[in-house]
Amino acid sequence: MRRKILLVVMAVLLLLPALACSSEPEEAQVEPVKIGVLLCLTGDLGPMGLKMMQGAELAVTEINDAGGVLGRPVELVKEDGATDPAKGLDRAKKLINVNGVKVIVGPMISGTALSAGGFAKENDVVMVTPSATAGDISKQDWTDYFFRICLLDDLQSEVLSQVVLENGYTRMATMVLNNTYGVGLENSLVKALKEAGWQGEHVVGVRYEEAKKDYLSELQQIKDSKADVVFACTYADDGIIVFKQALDIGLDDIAWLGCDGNHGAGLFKDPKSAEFMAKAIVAGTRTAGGVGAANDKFVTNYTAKFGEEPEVYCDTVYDATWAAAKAIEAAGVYEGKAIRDAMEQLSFEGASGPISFDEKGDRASGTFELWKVEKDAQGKYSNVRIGLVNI
Amino acid sequence: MSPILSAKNIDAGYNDVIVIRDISIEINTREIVAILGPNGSGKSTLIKSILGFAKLFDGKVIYHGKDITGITSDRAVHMGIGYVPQINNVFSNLTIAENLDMGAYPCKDKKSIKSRMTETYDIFPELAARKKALAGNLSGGERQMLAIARAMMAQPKVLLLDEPLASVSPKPGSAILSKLNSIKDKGTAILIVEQNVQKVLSISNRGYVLVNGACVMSGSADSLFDEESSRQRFLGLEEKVLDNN
Amino acid sequence: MDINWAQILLNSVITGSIYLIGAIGLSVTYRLSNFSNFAHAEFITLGAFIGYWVSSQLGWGLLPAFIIAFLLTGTVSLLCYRGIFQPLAKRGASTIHLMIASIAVGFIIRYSIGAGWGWTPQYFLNTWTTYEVGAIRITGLWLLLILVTLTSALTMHFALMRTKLGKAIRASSSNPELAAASGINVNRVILITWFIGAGLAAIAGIFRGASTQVWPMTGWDIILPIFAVVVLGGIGNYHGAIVAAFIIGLTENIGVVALTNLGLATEYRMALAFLIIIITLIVKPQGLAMFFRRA
Amino acid sequence: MPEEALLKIEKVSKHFGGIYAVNNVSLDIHEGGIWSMVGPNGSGKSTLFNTILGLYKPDEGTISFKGERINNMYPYQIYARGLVNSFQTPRIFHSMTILDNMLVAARGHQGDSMWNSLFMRKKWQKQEEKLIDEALNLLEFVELNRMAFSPAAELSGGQRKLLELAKVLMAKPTLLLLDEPAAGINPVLAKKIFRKLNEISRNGTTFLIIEHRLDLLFEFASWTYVLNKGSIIATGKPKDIVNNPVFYQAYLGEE
Amino acid sequence: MSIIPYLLDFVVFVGIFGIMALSLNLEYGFTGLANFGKVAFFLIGAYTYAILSQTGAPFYLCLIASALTSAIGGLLISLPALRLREDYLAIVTLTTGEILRLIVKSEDWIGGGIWGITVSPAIKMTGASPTSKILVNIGLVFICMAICFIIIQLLTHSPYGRVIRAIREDEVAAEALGKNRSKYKAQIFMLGSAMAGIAGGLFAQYLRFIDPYMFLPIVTFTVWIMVLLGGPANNWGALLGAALVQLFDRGTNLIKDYFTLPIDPTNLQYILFGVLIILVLLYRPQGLLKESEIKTEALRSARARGSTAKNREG
Repeated sequence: MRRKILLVVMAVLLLLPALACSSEPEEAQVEPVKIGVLLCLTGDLGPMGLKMMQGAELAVTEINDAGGVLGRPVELVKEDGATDPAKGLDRAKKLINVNGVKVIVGPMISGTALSAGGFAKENDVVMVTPSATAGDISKQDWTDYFFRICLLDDLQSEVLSQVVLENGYTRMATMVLNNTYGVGLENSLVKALKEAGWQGEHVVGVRYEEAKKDYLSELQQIKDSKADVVFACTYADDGIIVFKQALDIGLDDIAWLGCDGNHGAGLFKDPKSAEFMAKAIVAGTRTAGGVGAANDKFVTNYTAKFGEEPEVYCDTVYDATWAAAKAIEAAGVYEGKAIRDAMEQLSFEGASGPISFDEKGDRASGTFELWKVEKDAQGKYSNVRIGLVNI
Repeated sequence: MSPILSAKNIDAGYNDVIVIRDISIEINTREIVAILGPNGSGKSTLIKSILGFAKLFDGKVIYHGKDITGITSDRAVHMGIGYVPQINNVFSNLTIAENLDMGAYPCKDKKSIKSRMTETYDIFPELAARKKALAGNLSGGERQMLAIARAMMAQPKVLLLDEPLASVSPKPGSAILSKLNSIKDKGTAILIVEQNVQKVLSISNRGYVLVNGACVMSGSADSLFDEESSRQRFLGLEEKVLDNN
Repeated sequence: MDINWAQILLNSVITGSIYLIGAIGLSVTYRLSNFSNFAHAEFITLGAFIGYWVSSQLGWGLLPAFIIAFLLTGTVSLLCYRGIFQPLAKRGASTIHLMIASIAVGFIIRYSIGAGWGWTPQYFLNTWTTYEVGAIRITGLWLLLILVTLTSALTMHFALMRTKLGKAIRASSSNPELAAASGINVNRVILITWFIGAGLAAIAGIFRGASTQVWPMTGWDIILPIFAVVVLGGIGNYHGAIVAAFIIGLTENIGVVALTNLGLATEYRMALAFLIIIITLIVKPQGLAMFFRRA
Repeated sequence: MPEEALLKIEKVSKHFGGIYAVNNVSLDIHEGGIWSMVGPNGSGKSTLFNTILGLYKPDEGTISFKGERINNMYPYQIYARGLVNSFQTPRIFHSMTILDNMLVAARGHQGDSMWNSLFMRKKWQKQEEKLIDEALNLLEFVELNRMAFSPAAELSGGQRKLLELAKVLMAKPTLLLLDEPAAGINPVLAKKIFRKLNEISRNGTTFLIIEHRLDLLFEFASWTYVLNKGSIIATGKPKDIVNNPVFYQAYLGEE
Repeated sequence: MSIIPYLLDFVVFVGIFGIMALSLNLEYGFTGLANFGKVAFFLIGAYTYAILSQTGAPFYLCLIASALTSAIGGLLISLPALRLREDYLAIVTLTTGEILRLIVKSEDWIGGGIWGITVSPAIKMTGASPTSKILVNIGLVFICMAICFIIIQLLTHSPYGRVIRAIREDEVAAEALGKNRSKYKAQIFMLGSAMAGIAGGLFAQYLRFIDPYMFLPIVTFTVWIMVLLGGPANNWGALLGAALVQLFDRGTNLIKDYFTLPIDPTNLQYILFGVLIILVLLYRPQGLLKESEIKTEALRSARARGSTAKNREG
């Protein structure tokens, strides 16, 4: 008897989803315009994706407060790419085939962009990524439906290489995440330095695993290499560990360079990480929002809404969502081709600076901000702008 | 006098296979009882079924007038039934002293454990000499003595032994038997399963003979193998075959 | 390049210490219950979260955090054993089925934590001073870790060697049938080892969490190196595990030096631990147990 | 000209951690008839069997079968040469049917190779039909034919013993080692089994049997080796052995 | 918008994972080999396919190469590992999979490392609709699956299948009956790995992009759950399990669009997944479908004769 009940329970568990599909949702008075959001909410980069999702939510609230698009409210359809390009592709398919979205904010990681980009184009769906920075994407044949809010590695590393050259560092170490983001920036930085005729030496390059989270010996290697500058390409959560262990190991007496991944209040959650950053980081780069009202508004609203300051890529995902809404509005219809055409013509002032796209769908121009970490009188840490660079 | 431990009409075996059928035995205090029989006759199964290591299909086990059928082995030890298995009968990664300590597990009183330990070392001086030695490094005879000593630490009323002489050479074998005799004299009843009939009967009061899962003979140790015919029966020879001789 | 070997050695001790505290429980329960419990990773995670909750969210400090995490995680592991693994074993589940079940239990705990605390990493609020001793730099947390490891290793050693319960644990893992025939309630011994093992895993989780971060994958991140410790030390062998933990710690940290000098990704430091697992199981499945027969 | 022994064991020893289970044993088994081996528990009979079968490697000495050294061969290679054994406690394949249990044991089944199983199905189907007939005949003899298609797990202890015996007969061995075939089954059937073995032995199979039931040995066995403490202490015709005091001593223990 | 491509996509994945489940069923269900490194062979197959397809080789060659390299990988691992206890084998294969993943992740020259590798589709159909492209893929995947299914079905319903089942039940007894267990196990491991390799190749060609993040141990666990749920030693069960797990995976993801769930859907999905596995192990350890009996023509006719004989008697 018990076994039978159990079988029934199992059957229900399995079939529930199927039933759910057949039951149509209640008809809303005005059908909302759906925008898909494909970020990694679980897996190695899940924590970052969760923060970014808030950026998208903020944008949608603002869009709807301003009357929505095409006279209809905007609804986000959120999917979790799970830091796995196969899963990401599956979720993209679900967004496109089941939910019928025509524009997707995302994907978050370059891998998913490469696995899902082609599928999106086949179905006339526009993708606006806030954070997939890999250069390879520009070489694909589906970039006409793929737009990037984030700036490419090459541009950022050019700024970084200028910092290295200006300060006359000669022994550079790198401490980067072993993924497309970290290794991409590392490679292009080394390349940019070489092209600029740098005489120094790349003394040690550490590529670490996100999941390991214990980098004492890696950092010790950097210390023993007698480097005079370390380029750290991290995200927020692994960055905290790198910086706090760097402090533990006594690496705060040499110069460190940061990047957009470790900009933001998230890094100050751990007091030691904050202390280290204030002491050691001579300069970090990020796409410069901050110049103007759009960024101020974004930071204020974000902090008010979620009780914490925005972290890396929260601004780009916010801009991506706005870009999607603006493109739909400009296209006048909720239809992939039209949205793409509108997207190509798009130009507006976003939280991360002026936004427009080149023929590859990459961001046409960028202003980079150079930042530092400072501790104010109350003992509170914050990022401070020390310069702007136009590329 | 009622027996201290008795098994009545036992059917037992493993999984779904019955090995012994309808066997009844009893043991009194100050008595050594031998269970004899050839290989595979079900001797070990009999004592294992009393302790719950083998499956009991039918029958009753009475201890001190109480029905303890289906008891688990750790409970049995607490009640005063000691057991020495045939193989793997010591904790090989524990020292001799620790083995004895484990033997006294049911006892909570430290002082009494100590006094039992001294007592045991008195009976087994060869163990006292090597208290810190790992049991796994002992020879066959020493191991068997340790196994018996360990079981005695719980001060059992009844001691069940499974082939204590099986892997022991003759000399230590005799030593073991004489120790069993002195244990009996101190008031512990002993049930001993053994193939070495002559030796074990020399110290036993009574014996049972099992063949093919059934009890074929029982009686006092002196008379059990008096006749040639019973010797033959023990070996599975039927009379008529002998007649042909 | 001058390599600061003293620091590398210290780092190895730190890495090894966390592995050791995490591995003891896994090793003993593997031997006693006869399957490798993958849900042990989640006991580590759970401990880290409870520790974080007590010390940083409630602000009660570290000592209560250790105690509460130990007790609560131990209780959860008891419930898992009594509610799932023991019934499965009674129904005659194979080792493989038990392993799969432990992975399933791991899913349930991990994602329940994810639902409860969220997937955003959390950080302990405690700060630690750094001391500089010659070429070595050491923080208060590491000192505490080494202290706790030493104390618990010694306590466990004396408990296993001297106390009745400890001897009963060793006796049960070497010969359960004879242990039962000596009056030891083997079942209770197993329950106690599950409790203590998971409690120690919780302590390891707190240290891991305090030195890095706390998130639902905290345990899974280090479970495979911990498996390496268990396997190399010899399953169920306590003294073997101690030596193995530091061998694995050394391998990983010296591995980092070698890998960076060879120009390879330091990701391979994990592969080194995995290689040790494979080689041990293939060449000498009893691991270091052959040198430590008493435990 | 002296006839060469079918199985020749020369000075074989096998010890486990200092204890000699088999100590310097030499014996010859010649073709034909039922040979037997007796001895008390722990006398080394089973160890000797396992050593012959390649499950243990002997520490010293050589074993040859049909003039070929076999003491460094794997069990399956020894089996392929026609030297087959049955286990004392039946090792049957529980979830398979009784008939499948029988067919596994067949020697030289073409379908045992992956290639033939996949692509040469014609080749072995015929053979399998023949084997099934043989198997059913053997099962009929041990009175299990009506259960041929039931899972082996359903058998009782005695029936398992019978299946174990029928299984090894399936291999049509040259020399068959049997470890207590009569233990645990009723005396009438035991006798019947020995009669059948006798019959089979006339068709060219030689048997080496460990057995305690002397009545059966008297009737059927042609030669007996008595083992005690790892060594052979007496040999001879069963009826002569029984009157040897050494034999009683071994069984009933030293005085 | 149309849900049909999504359903067809589901069918493709059932096919790919069906092959994985079939191969694990061959290894674990029939032979008792606890391979916890299925993902390693999936990975080898996928990378072989991807790298070879970049040279412009036709897809069938790539698939055959995937099968071959995986089989060789299987052989290399099986040589030392197959004499291990089943749980040790599980740990060894699990860690092997992780090592392989770390290698393809860290070595750019193998398959692009972290950058992944793009794969051209097997059959170029420029201008065809997405649906028809998926249909072609379904054809391809199901032909492969059918071949694997037939091979395993033939093998397991033959004297060979009898031997491997005997090895699963009691390998010492099987060896005493003249079966070279190492040879049989190695063969099965190679064949199973080859099939996993084919599944990997199909996966790569269907996704058209692979990178190391797709080959985490969770893939292995998923395949195990398919086999345990469907019923070990039953090939239909393996396919049923593959379909049910895929349905569960997508279904729980779809639910959230229609119901407000008390907890986050990904978390809920895994919690339910865990509960489901434990319920299956507790109450239906033999899986949904029972182990299939060996059927050969000779056995069938013997059985028919047997039953007529019985009828005559009765």
